[in-house]
Amino acid sequence: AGTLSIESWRSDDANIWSDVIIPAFNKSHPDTKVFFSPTPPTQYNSALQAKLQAGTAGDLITCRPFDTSLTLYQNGYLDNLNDLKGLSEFSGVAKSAWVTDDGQDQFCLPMASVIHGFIYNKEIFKELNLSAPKTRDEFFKVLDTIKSESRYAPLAMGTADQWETATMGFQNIGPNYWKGETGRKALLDGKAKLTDKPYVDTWKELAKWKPYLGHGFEAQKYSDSQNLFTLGRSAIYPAGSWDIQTFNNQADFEFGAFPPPVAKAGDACYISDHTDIGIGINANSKNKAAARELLNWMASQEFAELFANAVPGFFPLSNHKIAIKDPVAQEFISWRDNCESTIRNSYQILSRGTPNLENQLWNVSAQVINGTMTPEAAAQETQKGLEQWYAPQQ
Amino acid sequence: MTQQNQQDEKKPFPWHLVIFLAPALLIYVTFSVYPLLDTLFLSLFNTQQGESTFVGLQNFITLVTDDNWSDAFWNALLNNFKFFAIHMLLQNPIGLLLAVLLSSPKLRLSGTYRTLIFMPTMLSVVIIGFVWQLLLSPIWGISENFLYSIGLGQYFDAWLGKEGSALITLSFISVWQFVGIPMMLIYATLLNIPDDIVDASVVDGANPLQTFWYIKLPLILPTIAMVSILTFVANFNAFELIYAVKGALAGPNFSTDLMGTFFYRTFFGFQLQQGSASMGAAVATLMFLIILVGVMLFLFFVQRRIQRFQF
Amino acid sequence: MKIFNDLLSSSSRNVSKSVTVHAILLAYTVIALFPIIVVIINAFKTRKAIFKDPLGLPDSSSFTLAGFEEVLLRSNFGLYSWNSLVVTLIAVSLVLLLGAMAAWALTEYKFRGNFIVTFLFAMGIMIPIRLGTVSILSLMVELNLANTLTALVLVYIAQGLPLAVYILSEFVRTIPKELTEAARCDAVSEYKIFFCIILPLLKPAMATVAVFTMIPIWNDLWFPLILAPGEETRTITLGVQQFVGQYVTNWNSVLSALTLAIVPVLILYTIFSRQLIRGLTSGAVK
Amino acid sequence: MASVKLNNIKKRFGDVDVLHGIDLDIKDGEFVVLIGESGCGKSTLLRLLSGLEDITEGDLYIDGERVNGRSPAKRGIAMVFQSYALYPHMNVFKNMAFGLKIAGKDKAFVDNKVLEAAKKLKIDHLLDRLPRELSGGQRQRVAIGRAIVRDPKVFLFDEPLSNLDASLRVQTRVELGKLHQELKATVVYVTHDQVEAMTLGDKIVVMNKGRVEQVGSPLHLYHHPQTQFVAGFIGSPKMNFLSARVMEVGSESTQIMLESGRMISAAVDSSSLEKGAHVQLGLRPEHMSVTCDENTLEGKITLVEHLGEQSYLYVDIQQEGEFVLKVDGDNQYQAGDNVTFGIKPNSLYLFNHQGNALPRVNSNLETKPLP
Amino acid sequence: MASVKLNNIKKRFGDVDVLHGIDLDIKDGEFVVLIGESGCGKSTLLRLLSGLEDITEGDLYIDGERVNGRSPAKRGIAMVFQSYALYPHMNVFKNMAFGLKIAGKDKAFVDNKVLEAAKKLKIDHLLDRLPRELSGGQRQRVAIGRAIVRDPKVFLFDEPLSNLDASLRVQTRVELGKLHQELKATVVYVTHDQVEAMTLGDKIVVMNKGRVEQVGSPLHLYHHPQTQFVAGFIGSPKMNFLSARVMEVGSESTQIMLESGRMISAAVDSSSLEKGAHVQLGLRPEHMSVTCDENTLEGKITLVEHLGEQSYLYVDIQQEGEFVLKVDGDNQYQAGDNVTFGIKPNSLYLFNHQGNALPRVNSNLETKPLP
Ligand SMILES: Nc1ncnc2c1ncn2[C@@H]1O[C@H](COP(=O)(O)OP(=O)(O)OP(=O)(O)O)[C@@H](O)[C@H]1O
Ligand SMILES: Nc1ncnc2c1ncn2[C@@H]1O[C@H](COP(=O)(O)OP(=O)(O)OP(=O)(O)O)[C@@H](O)[C@H]1O
Ligand SMILES: [Mg+2]
Ligand SMILES: [Mg+2]
Repeated sequence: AGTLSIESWRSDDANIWSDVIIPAFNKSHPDTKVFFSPTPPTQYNSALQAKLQAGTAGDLITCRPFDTSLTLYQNGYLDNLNDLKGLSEFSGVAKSAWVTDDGQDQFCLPMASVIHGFIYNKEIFKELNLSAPKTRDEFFKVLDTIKSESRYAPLAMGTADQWETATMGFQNIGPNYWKGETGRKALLDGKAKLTDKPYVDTWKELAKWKPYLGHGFEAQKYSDSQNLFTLGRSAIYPAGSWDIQTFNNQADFEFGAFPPPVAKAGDACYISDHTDIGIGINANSKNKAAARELLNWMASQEFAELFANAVPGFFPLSNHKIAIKDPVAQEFISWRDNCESTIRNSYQILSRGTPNLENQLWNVSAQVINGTMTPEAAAQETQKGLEQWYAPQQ
Repeated sequence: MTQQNQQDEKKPFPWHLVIFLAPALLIYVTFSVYPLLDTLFLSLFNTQQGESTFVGLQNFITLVTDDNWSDAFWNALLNNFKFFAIHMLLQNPIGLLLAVLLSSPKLRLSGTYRTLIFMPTMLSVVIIGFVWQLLLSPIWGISENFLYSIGLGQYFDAWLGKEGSALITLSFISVWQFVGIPMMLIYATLLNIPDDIVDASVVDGANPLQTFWYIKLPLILPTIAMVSILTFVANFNAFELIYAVKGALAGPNFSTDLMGTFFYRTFFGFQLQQGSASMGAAVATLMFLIILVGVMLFLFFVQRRIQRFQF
Repeated sequence: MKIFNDLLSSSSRNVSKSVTVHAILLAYTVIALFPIIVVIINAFKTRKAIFKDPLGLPDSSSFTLAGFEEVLLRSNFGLYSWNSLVVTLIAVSLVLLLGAMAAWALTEYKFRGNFIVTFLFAMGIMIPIRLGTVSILSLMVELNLANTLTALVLVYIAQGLPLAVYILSEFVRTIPKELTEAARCDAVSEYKIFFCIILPLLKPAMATVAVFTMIPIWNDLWFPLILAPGEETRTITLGVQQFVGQYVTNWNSVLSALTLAIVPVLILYTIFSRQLIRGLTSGAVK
Repeated sequence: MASVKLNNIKKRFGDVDVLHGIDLDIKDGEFVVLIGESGCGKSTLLRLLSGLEDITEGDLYIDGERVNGRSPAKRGIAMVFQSYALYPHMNVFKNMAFGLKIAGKDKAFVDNKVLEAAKKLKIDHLLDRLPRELSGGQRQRVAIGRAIVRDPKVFLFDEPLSNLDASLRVQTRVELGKLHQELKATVVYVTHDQVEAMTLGDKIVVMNKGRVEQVGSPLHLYHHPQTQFVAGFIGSPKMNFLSARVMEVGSESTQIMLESGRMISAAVDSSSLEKGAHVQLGLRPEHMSVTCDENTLEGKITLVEHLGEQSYLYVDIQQEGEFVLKVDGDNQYQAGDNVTFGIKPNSLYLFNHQGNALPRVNSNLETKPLP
Repeated sequence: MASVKLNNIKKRFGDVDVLHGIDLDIKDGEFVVLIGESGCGKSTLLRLLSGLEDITEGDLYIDGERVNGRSPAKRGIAMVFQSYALYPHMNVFKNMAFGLKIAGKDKAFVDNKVLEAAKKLKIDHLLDRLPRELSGGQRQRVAIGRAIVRDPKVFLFDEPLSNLDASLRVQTRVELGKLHQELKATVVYVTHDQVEAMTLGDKIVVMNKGRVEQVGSPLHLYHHPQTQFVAGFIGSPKMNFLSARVMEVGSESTQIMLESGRMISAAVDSSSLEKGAHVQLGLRPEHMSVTCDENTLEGKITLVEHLGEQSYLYVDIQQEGEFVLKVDGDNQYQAGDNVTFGIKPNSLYLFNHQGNALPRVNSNLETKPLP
């Protein structure tokens, strides 16, 4: 009973919530009114922070993974969810993004993950007689072909927004270099350094992308990249699975996806399957009972299926078996079967101090692609930053 | 007090003063002065996990000495000075030129020009930022094609994306947007110069250029000074345009970071970086001090020497 | 022949001079308007056409109102505009009224604390109120005003007052003292002096203040986001920003939204613009 | 209408004494003109009367009541300002009606009052105009009208004509004079134009540096100035002054020697002086004549101003300085001519070195000091 | 110094004809005063002379050279503005030196020139002051100084004294007159104050609605106004006008009948009129006398203005209207008294219904029409 409002950065999903998800919830819980009130992603953190401090935030808080939400929990803005029934539907890995460092307290319910890879324009590939590359060599050969034999920009990515280079570049192809979770854990434990070969190599590959990017990529923003691709002017798009939805709406050609290429055919592959969205309860909510009911429902099979199909590209984290209808989304999720999943290596713990590793990664990755910084320098700078405050690395 | 004065009728308490002043003062103090003081006060504390401890000037020391902070701080400050310098060199002279042209006697359509040129000033940065990104976008190619059409195509570049040119380009955009303000203010002053004085200089044999240089310019100097100080304050508070175009990280490689964006990142955090109210407050306090010192220096060294003229 | 010479010498000089003046002004006007025009013409074109020929006018094949439909359908543009209008108009009116009252009190009456209050307002011109956001927000929550337009109005009044008081004070000084003295001799109360005599005379000054106050309020993104982000209280700038964020790849919708957002400002501006120059030329902001 | 009494009124602005103790009696219905140089405190005194400025010391009575601390509104005065101070956003009618409306009078009464005053001032056809649509003279009349409608006890005028051009000033001055006769109002009128003072005032108060120099009827001041200051102030063109020494003291006649050594006899009682005392000789331009052969002076004409019916001769007298002479308009003088003129002994004034006038003997005009 | 010749000069602003063809000859060194009502085109004519405004039609010659299209700087003129138009940011020295500096004169020359002019105008102690630190009269002199230093061929003055107060105006007027005698400059001087015009001008040009009404020496205009407009304009107080009809036409004497039926005889040649024609009778206040018993009129005094040595009587004459009379200062008239006064036939003016003056017979004054 009562009303609930949900804070979220997913403004794109507003229609889906109001048209699909909330009506479905209301079928079983007719007297709870739910409002989905999103804030644009870039302003979400600061606006939420301010609203929590002032006590005006909604009852349910969409959780960014790891430290952002952990701080909220530590500052007492989020409720402890340890006794929430629905949590049992999720694996430890899925929950790991929203527990305290000691693993004791859970403060958000996992909602969805996103997977990185490459989306390509099937028509262009057909026109140039290309097929999806499996190895890095093939990948660059494909890029070369496109560059030399057509007017299309081989890769649709820009460095203006910076985060694309870190997220769709570094975190996309990196796991194949640092062997997914193994490398990520080693970094956390202080056993590996960012100046180690896998990381430098990742940046080296990024540096090689430069010639294949579109004209003036330095000023190209995320939306420009999307437009370049959907307007058919670019062949390959380093993607996050969430882009599928946009492309479905806007591209009038068929597109497919391939995972980050490996060094040699047959090598073990790793994908970034990042726990991206969780949802928690505002500690100051006046309607916690209803909020918990909603969370429990969000742990259900029904929700998982609704969500996964309404928002293709966001993959449910619960243990339910669900069928995904969108072919490209299906392609993405199918990689989970062959490759090892990992999450972005800067998200857990490592972006807790000053300087902030994630911000640094954005900055240096963009610079590496721009050619204003060497891969080695990028490695050194980030490693130095980490060493300043992170004890295991000192 | 003489005896006579005691017989005087008592002056009633000036209630009207209270009624005139109180509403404005109440709202202003409550919603501006108090929050600002509250925030500046925060800069003397260290807030961690909801608990704050008094640390004196430690935050400021960190800000200007600790490499992690000071690099960003000095970078932002330096950028801000560049930003300001470009405005002074471009916005105000262009404003001056336009104002002078607009005020030429018997100019037809001057009202129309004035209104149209002031238009960009009215628009929000959401619009401005978006439009200019489109125009300068290499993908859309408007600027590029334009440059090619006048034979300068080879000079085109992704200006907004290059470390060397991003700040300058943003400054230009800002100049484009705000040139209307100095133009209007100077124009108004020019209109206030009596025709007689200009006529007198014509009779004295001055040509239009000399009339401008010897007569009009000295007379609008106070306005130019005021415009400069407004520019200074506005530039050191600037935030929105950078934020709208380049985001809070003010890329590439912080080349467009200004005090405003630096404050924003520090105070509210960004992406995975946690906001720090106390460090943010320290940045805010420094911004305030810089502006204050700037204004004081200006008042002391410049304003004192410039006289306003009554006509 | 002589007359002809005279005509040439004086008039042709004037003509060539005025041609130059017009040429420069026209050129700058084009620079000022070009981006806006690009937005507007492309708002009426299909997404493909926008890319193919960004500077072309919409023709029968490329003309579309889809963008506008999308905007009006997918977002509550009417409501947003209404909210913006309400907030801006109320805030600006109150800034004008309260600012004029304060300016009048500060310039007309001698009293202890006059300097301090004047100084306090002057400081407000230099410090962006945004630095105090968090305190403002908690204050609004305590007053139960969070997510209301009232909160915005209050903050905007606080934000606009310093400049208004400054400009209006300068104007009040230009009003001849005799006017108020004549009224005092006429047994007019201080309130009536202000409302019946001073306020009407401040009109041109108010137009100036109105424009300078209105621009930042109408265009503000920040406080709507923090203080009143709810759907019901969303302002048009925030609405457009979110719309742009959400439909960032759908350029003709975005451009339509931008176009729609430009219109109200222009209307407001034209209302004040005639008074603006009168205001500027008759007082303070010189 | 009312009488006004000032009792040792002083005014200090901060550290500056502006008025040093003014005593003045103004009778009911009297037209009193305050005259004096710029900055002598005329306006300040008027503002003290009106209550716009606080009295530092002394007592002010209007109609016998002490009004020192009273607000302007309650003193029953009306003031007309030099700049007219018309409310620029109100039309003539509203300007005139404003005070009455504020006082809560009913509409019929207000309309009636305003119309009556407007008719009296011949501005009833202008009632709909805004002040900026009026000429200077019309504005002036509106300002007076605004004062009249309130039936004040005392009218205060601060240089009401000084913003008008020459011919309008003359015309309005005449109208003001008639209006006063009609209204029989008590008026205090500030000006620094001596013609206005002479023509309008029942009584003229000559002020000098915050003090009253002399009070009297216009003609009395003209004929019997008590000080050199007053003598120089009243009369146009200005009285000529020459330095001289007393050669022969007498109570009926005095012999004086000018700087050039010329001897002049004056019908002045110099018994208070000693022989050899320095004095100033005062000579009005209109009291010298080129046909008179007593007390002659001669000099060279530097400039002739023809005003039609009369002319002014500016004469340079060797060793004495410049002299102005009023002569008939039908003269044939030209600049450069030499001229000799005589002075009648009984049209001479003498001032001692403190600037006080010596008593004139047998002055051909006896005027009442006060009306 | 130079002569100036205006040949059928016309000026049109847009659709509005402001000057309808002005012909004027100004001799070298002459002081010409333009006088006329507000808006009659005086300033416009001056601005045409200066070159600040383009001439629509006609020819302007300075020193025999046609200068129509020439810029102000090249005409060799200097102009003094009503508002003085001093450069507010320059001190007195710089104000005066500006024109010379612009002309590229060397420093010693400039210093010399400025100092010389400043001494002449007695402002050499003010050279460091800014205009706002000067009194009105001092500003006025600086403005003149600025004109002098440039040794212009022609000085143009546009109401240079109208911003000064009464006594300063008289004083400055005298100084200006002397300055002209000293410089022997050609001067064109605009004013609407007839006293200034009379006292300063060698030649007065009376303008009316964009046309020249009459040109002549001051006394000639005073005694022989060609039109009623000029007659009313020259002389102070203004000439009195009465409506009348011609009863007896004559070339030596004319009998007219006033509205009240009184008969008056005038020494005017009315042979151009017919019996019964409507005329206006003009009478100067100073030409009537209470002792004369010819042509008497009588009325009731409404106001007496005492100016000291003379007084004005404002007399209401039944059926004729108001009349002003100038009498000696030692009169005893009071408002309310009845007065009878007579008019000498040869001090009368008659104007026909077009406002043109009829020739006066035996006028007791012969003046040269032009100096
Ligand atoms: N508010 C004030 N504060 C300080 N001094 C003042 C003030 N008002 C007037 N004074 C001074 O008092 C003196 C008298 O001024 P007041 O205005 O009465 O002169 P005034 O006789 O009216 O002169 P004017 O003929 O120029 O109007 C002047 O010296 C003036 O500077
Ligand atoms: N620039 C102009 N445009 C249009 N009309 C003008 C202009 N300048 C003057 N006039 C008109 O020309 C006429 C004469 O103006 P001018 O200034 O010469 O009068 P004036 O005799 O100098 O009057 P005043 O005594 O008031 O100074 C007026 O009717 C005026 O309105
Ligand atoms: Mg005064
Ligand atoms: Mg004029």
